[in-house]
Amino acid sequence: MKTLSIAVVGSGGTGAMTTGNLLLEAGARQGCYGLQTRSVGPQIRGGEAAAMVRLSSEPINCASDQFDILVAMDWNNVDRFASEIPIGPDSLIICDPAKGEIPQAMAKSGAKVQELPISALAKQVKSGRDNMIALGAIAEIAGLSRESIDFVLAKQLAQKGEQALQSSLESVESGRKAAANINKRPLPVGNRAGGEHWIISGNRAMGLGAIRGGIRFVAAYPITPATEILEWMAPKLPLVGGALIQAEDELASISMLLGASFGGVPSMTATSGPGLSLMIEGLGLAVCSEIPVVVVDVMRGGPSTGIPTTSEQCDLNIAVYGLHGDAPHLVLAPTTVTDCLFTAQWSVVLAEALQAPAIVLSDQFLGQATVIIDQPEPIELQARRNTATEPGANYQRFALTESGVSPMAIPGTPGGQYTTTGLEHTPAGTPSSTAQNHALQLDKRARKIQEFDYGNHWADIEGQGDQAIITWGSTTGAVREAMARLEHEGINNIRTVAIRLLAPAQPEKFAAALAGVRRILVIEQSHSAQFYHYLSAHYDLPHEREVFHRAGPLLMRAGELVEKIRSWSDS
Amino acid sequence: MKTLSIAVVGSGGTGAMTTGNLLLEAGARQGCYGLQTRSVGPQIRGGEAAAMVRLSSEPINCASDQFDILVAMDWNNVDRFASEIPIGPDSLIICDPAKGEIPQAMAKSGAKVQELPISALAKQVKSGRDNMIALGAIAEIAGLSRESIDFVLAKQLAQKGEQALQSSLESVESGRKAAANINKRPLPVGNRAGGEHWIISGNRAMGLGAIRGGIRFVAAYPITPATEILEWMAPKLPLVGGALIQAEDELASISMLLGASFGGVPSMTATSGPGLSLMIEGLGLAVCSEIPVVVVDVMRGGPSTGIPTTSEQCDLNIAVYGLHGDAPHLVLAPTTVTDCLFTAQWSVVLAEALQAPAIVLSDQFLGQATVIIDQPEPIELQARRNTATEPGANYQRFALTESGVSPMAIPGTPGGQYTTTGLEHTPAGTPSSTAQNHALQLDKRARKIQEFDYGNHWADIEGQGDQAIITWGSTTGAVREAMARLEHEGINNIRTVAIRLLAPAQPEKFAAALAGVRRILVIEQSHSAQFYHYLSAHYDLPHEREVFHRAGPLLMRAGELVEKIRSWSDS
Amino acid sequence: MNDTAEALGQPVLKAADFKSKLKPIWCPGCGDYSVLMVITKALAALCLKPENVAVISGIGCSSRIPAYSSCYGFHGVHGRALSAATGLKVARPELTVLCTGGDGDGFSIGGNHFLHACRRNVDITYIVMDNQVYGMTKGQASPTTDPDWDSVLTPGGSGIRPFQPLVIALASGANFVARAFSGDTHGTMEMIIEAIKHPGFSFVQILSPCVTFRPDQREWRQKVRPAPVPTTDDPARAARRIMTDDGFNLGILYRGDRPPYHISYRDQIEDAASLGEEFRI
Amino acid sequence: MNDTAEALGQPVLKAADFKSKLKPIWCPGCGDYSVLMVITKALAALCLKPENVAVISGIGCSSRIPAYSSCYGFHGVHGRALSAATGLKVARPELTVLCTGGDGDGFSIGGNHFLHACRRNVDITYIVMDNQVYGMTKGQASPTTDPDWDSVLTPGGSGIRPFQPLVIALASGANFVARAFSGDTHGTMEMIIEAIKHPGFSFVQILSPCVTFRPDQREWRQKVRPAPVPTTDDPARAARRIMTDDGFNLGILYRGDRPPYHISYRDQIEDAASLGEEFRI
Ligand SMILES: Cc1ncc(C[n+]2csc(CCOP(=O)(O)OP(=O)(O)O)c2C)c(N)n1
Ligand SMILES: Cc1ncc(C[n+]2csc(CCOP(=O)(O)OP(=O)(O)O)c2C)c(N)n1
Ligand code: SF4
Ligand code: SF4
Ligand SMILES: [Mg+2]
Ligand SMILES: [Mg+2]
Repeated sequence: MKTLSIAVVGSGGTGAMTTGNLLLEAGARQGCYGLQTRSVGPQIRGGEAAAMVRLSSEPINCASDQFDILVAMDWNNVDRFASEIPIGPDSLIICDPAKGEIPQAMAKSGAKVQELPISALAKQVKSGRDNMIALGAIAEIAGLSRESIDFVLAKQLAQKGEQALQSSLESVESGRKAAANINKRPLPVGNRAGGEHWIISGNRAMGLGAIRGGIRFVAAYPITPATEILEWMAPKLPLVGGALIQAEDELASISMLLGASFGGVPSMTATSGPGLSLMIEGLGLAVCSEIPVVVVDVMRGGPSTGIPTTSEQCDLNIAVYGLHGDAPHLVLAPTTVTDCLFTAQWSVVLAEALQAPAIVLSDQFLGQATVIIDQPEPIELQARRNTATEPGANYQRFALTESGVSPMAIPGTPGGQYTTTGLEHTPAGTPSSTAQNHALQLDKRARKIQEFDYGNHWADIEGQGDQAIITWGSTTGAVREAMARLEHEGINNIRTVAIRLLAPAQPEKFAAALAGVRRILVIEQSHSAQFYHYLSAHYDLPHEREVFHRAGPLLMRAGELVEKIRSWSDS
Repeated sequence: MKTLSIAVVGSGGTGAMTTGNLLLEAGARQGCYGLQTRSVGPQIRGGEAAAMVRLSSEPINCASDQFDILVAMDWNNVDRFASEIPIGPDSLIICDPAKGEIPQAMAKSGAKVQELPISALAKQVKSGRDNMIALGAIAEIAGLSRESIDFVLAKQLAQKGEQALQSSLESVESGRKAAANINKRPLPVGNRAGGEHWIISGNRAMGLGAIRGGIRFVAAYPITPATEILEWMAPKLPLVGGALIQAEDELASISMLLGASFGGVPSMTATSGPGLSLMIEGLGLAVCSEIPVVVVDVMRGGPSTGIPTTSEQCDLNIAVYGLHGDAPHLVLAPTTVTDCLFTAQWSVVLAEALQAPAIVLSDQFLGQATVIIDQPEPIELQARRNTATEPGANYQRFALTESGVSPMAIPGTPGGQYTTTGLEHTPAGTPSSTAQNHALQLDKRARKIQEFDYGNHWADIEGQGDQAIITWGSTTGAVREAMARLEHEGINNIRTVAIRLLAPAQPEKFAAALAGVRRILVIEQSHSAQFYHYLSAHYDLPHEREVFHRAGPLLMRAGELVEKIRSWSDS
Repeated sequence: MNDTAEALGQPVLKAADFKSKLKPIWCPGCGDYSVLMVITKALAALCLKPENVAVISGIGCSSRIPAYSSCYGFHGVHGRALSAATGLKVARPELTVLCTGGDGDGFSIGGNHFLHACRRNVDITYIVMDNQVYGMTKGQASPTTDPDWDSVLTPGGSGIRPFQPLVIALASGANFVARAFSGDTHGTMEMIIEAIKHPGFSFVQILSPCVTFRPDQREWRQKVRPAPVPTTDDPARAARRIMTDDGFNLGILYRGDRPPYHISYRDQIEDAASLGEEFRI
Repeated sequence: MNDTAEALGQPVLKAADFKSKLKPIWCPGCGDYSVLMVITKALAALCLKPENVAVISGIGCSSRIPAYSSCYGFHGVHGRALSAATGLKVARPELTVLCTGGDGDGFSIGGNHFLHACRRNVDITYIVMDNQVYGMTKGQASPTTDPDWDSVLTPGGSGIRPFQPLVIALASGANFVARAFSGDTHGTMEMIIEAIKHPGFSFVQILSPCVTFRPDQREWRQKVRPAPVPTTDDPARAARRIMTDDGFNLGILYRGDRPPYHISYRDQIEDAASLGEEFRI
């Protein structure tokens, strides 16, 4: 796999993000796959910002170990990005000499430095902008064609009028010219097979998957980094006969979902850790009253308010164990940005089929990264709730069925009236405090979750060998890339298991997936190794086991995992 | 150990509870130890009620396997208590023939039945009451002296006037006379050594321990079965310079605690599962901002609203894992009613010492049972927070100390001003999103909890042998009684470990406690075996292990554990 | 509301048809018995069918009402009834949605949802059985309790000014505001009928005595009276009146005509699969 | 409040002494800069010492204020600032406790605590920077936003009647109610000084423009005016006035004299150890 990684930084609204977006789209037009992430300082607006674009010949799912090109329009507070934008002697720094010294954190990398009078050049163009000069320079160095840049600029500036487009095009040209003598760092030649391609963020993929799965009601309260899911869905839901309510808080949003889903309408919300904390009581009610709901948690650095704009796999505990009482439910996690689409859709289907809450653990990286991918195949999964369409005289809402799932009468259905409740109850739903009814209903609720056949989607299993890496969520991308590199090195006796269905545990399938495996390495991005402990509690792990874990906000990189796995593996 | 177990049942305000209270106190006067629990039907007032009193020659901590005497003033809905009041052929049922047939659930026990015209007798006494007739009959059969009954009645009816006392005494006499010919079931001879004795419930012991530990601020919202903790503390706190606020909800109560404790005042609340669910976000803030608070969760049947008036060990998961992000904190649990006093006091001390939230897991049984015990020794544990009394110019609230605990400046202290925050931060408390500060503060918060020396209180370890029972909380009482019986049978190769400090895990101490142990049996009252899974996640358990677990609301009984342990043990 | 039995020419149901077979757990003499009866009468009088009505509640003695009706019921967690009712009504606008509960459920833990339900004006009828106490948890002060009412948890009284539900409802934009007394069954029934018929959020406070923990409330029967002035549609005037009355004036005290929360369901529904088109490069 | 520097004869502090060294994260031109300045001026004018003042907030742009002051600060979670402030003030009555935040923090997620803080009347000063938007999360409608304000999350507007903070405060029993404009620094400072001095719960709504997500609010400067009538002590009159004004009358609009929340600390303090005596048989 060939890749080219470019970071564009600048402060005070210089438009680094725009440059990043345009680069990604232009790369896409030239047949590249790609991934873009962003990072910003604490200022609400106009602070330092970094757009990090990685273009590649094959689909990619993690950030690069090292950047090929770093373009700095200025250096204000840019040292804060030093750890997020690793550079080395092979890297190229392009910067404006008028903007001062290269910060020590960057300079010490030994990267080749190429000065470019970015803002002076911009001033020469009417309404010229630094970030367009930068775009031109990068286009020149990376070999992005005039055709693609023109196209993406025209699209981007469609609303802004001919004048804006003109000055951008001129700036780009000026940037190109200024960079003409810099050594080229050519774009990887895209391997994309024919067919259509998409450019999409994980948060949008999540919204799309949810609607495709059947979600027609959303109630939510804005929170970083989940808001884009909601903002994408808001105008879409009415188009498919659904609705979105902005609730007064998360206590209200989860309760609104319960009301709507009690009414038969598949319902969802999206939030992050602090919001999930406030939904815990409502989720317990969903378990007891067997009302399906989907809650997407786009994880960010924790605990508490934590680091809202960054990524961490730190809400596994609360998602799996956070409810009071014995409260079986579903927890799922997409493994890649693209997989947000599938996992969202599958989660809706499972929640509806099992009449239980499903928590979907995305994270800030998966949610806010934008990728170029092959257009996903349509997924044939549709929510189908077991409803009592003609409830008889002896209808019992919580009847003790073999599967544990009982037909649910939907308001409006004559003869199906019952009262749902968070109190323990008889099969008919009458509150009951006897040990017998408690045991029967606890058994039923556990049974339906535990004995359902989740098929092959519970995990993605790759490779062969008597050693295995176990991982989940956004770390999967880095693990996969590391494994590909190791295979290149000749290490090919390691399996990878990326678990998508976190709860309920699937001990039998896991045992089958690990048949013949002697030792495992668990990889996750959590300070206290939540995933490792969860696995230890619910799976029969080989005695020889190890965990490689650390906190966010730095993303897991394939490079660090290659090191780790190489030294761990005994091949 | 000799015991006598008596259940008194009746409906419509017949006063079964009063009879139970009086029996317990009268037994206490005659040198018995004892334990009383109660059970009620769903009616808010005037429904069926059962008082269950167990008197014994030695301290006891669990309900009896079988009742010796069941006195039924009537049989309305009393079958609901059948499983809570196990009786057998050796038991004696005393009932009023005017109140109809003995329900099948009771009759099939084969218990001896003795009819007594309870309400007819009561009518013969001016303002006579059924429950006093019942008291007299039981007193006669159990050999409770006139002196003790007179004493407890006089105390009980002090407010109600001479007339009420007179008619009660007459009723008791009439009950005695009517029961004169019934075979005696004598009171166990009390083994109480000299010294003072107490009669106390777990909820009150919890309140007392908390105040003794140093709590001076309480904010809370009423909830069954925790309210009595608060109701006991409300008038006491002002006496020691403290205050209690009834908050508008649990979100407010936890936040009020944080404010008060930020102000330097040790603070606590008490709640049950649903309330704890609502405190999760606040607890996360306590972790991140390092503000000590104590939250007592008196567990009840779950999930959701569940079965509010019953007991279950089902909130271990939420207590240990419920917070989002990596959020190290303390979780403790008293093992007996008496131990509520110690564990509350210790929890306050630990929370204050570690500047972290402590969740204390009591349950409905521990909280609402009333016991007769030896007067507890005063406990020499006082809250001592590490405060910055003379913060220098470079004062840093979250300084990276070796222990992980940093001196806390209390508002009012000149020069100590800082802003506490739920955002990740630098040692000074300035919000920071860097990986470095995040790692440093995560390490610090984990370190202070993990590396503190908790001494011997982390668990109660009893017995010898190469097998071990591991348990926690209210199940401990039944385990201990079962072990005592098994020892009597000659089984003496089993250790018991009752864990008081649930989080952080103490793997080294645990390993030492289990040195030489080949196999373990975990015992708990949870449908999904939460404790067993928690142990599996955080301890190195012997490969040969088993869990005996079931849901509430039926209390664990020594008898069922004797069976289980006998068959499990290979001695 | 249009799909009534009468409109469809079906046999009209009686109040008893709106009651379930469950025996209430309430204390003998509790005001909530009358409220239950009145609700069933109102539903019968409106010619509704139980399957088209949903009764949503939280936790408390009063919150037990749903299961005692023969309608669809939702007995949720403490304080969140209005949110669940909102979700249900927005998702299923053709249902008649009643929300019921107590003063603790609605104004203490649930206060925020009350504010926002009034503003949002979704077409729900909210019936609060106000007994100025937490009955279910055995007698603590609620937001509407007088400051000097002694309780075990707040010895000598809470010392806090009572919450004025009707004033808050008005200040938050409720569209229909009434005060009833559970002992006045006929008047209460009429108010509930009007409340259900009124578009948007309607709020009915029913003084409903707790005979067990507030035996003093037996006096309410003597204190209540019909409001001496007719219903107004001026919120400021209504607020002034309620802020200065003694809490015992019964009747519909305000009726406005703010349009209810708009739910924008498109008639032309797109194929969900096609929503992905925008991501194509 | 008695332990002021002046009373102790110590050098009086300047406004700048109440500012920390942190650079605010706010956008250039944000109204909150003025509010920060005004608060520091008010504290200096009151001759308070930073160590005796605590500033409590939740989450939002406006909620960042505590760390920009040199007082003790508490930057808690979203919506719970008033509860934390209540706990602190009741536990430590000798401190001066300010609570600061935004319209989302205070009236959306925090609405319930607002109601109950007004009722409870603990001696706190609550300052809300109302910009009718969620700034921190990049521009969603808040409770005070006009119903037709278009946003990405609520396309075409929320359609919901705005929350009227001052009316709700009055209806809930707030003791001191004022409206200020961040651009009017002198007037705002005087209101804050009065609010801090007033015993019990004082509420100051400051119209504080969000230049980034509500550029239209630059017009506020032209719209605001001093309230044409003097402060009243009649809550019903105040409510009527505020319910009918256009939201741009500035000033102390109500000042009552309800006694603040009583905190009963006994002077004679018992030995905690002796509390067990009652359990002796
Ligand atoms: C989260 C939570 N906190 C507390 C409780 C305990 N609780 C149950 S009902 C209730 C108050 C009920 O008062 P009200 O709503 O006035 O109803 P009433 O019983 O008086 O009719 C409380 C505090 C609970 N169930 N859930
Ligand atoms: C529980 C929770 N939900 C949501 C958020 C996200 N959030 C942060 S600030 C904010 C709104 C802030 O609006 P406002 O209080 O008006 O402050 P402003 O930024 O406008 O000053 C939201 C929704 C959060 N931090 N916590
Ligand atoms: S406690 Fe009060 S409110 Fe509850 S059922 Fe009894 S009388 Fe009614
Ligand atoms: S987003 Fe608005 S409120 Fe936030 S700092 Fe910028 S201008 Fe101020
Ligand atoms: Mg009530
Ligand atoms: Mg705002």
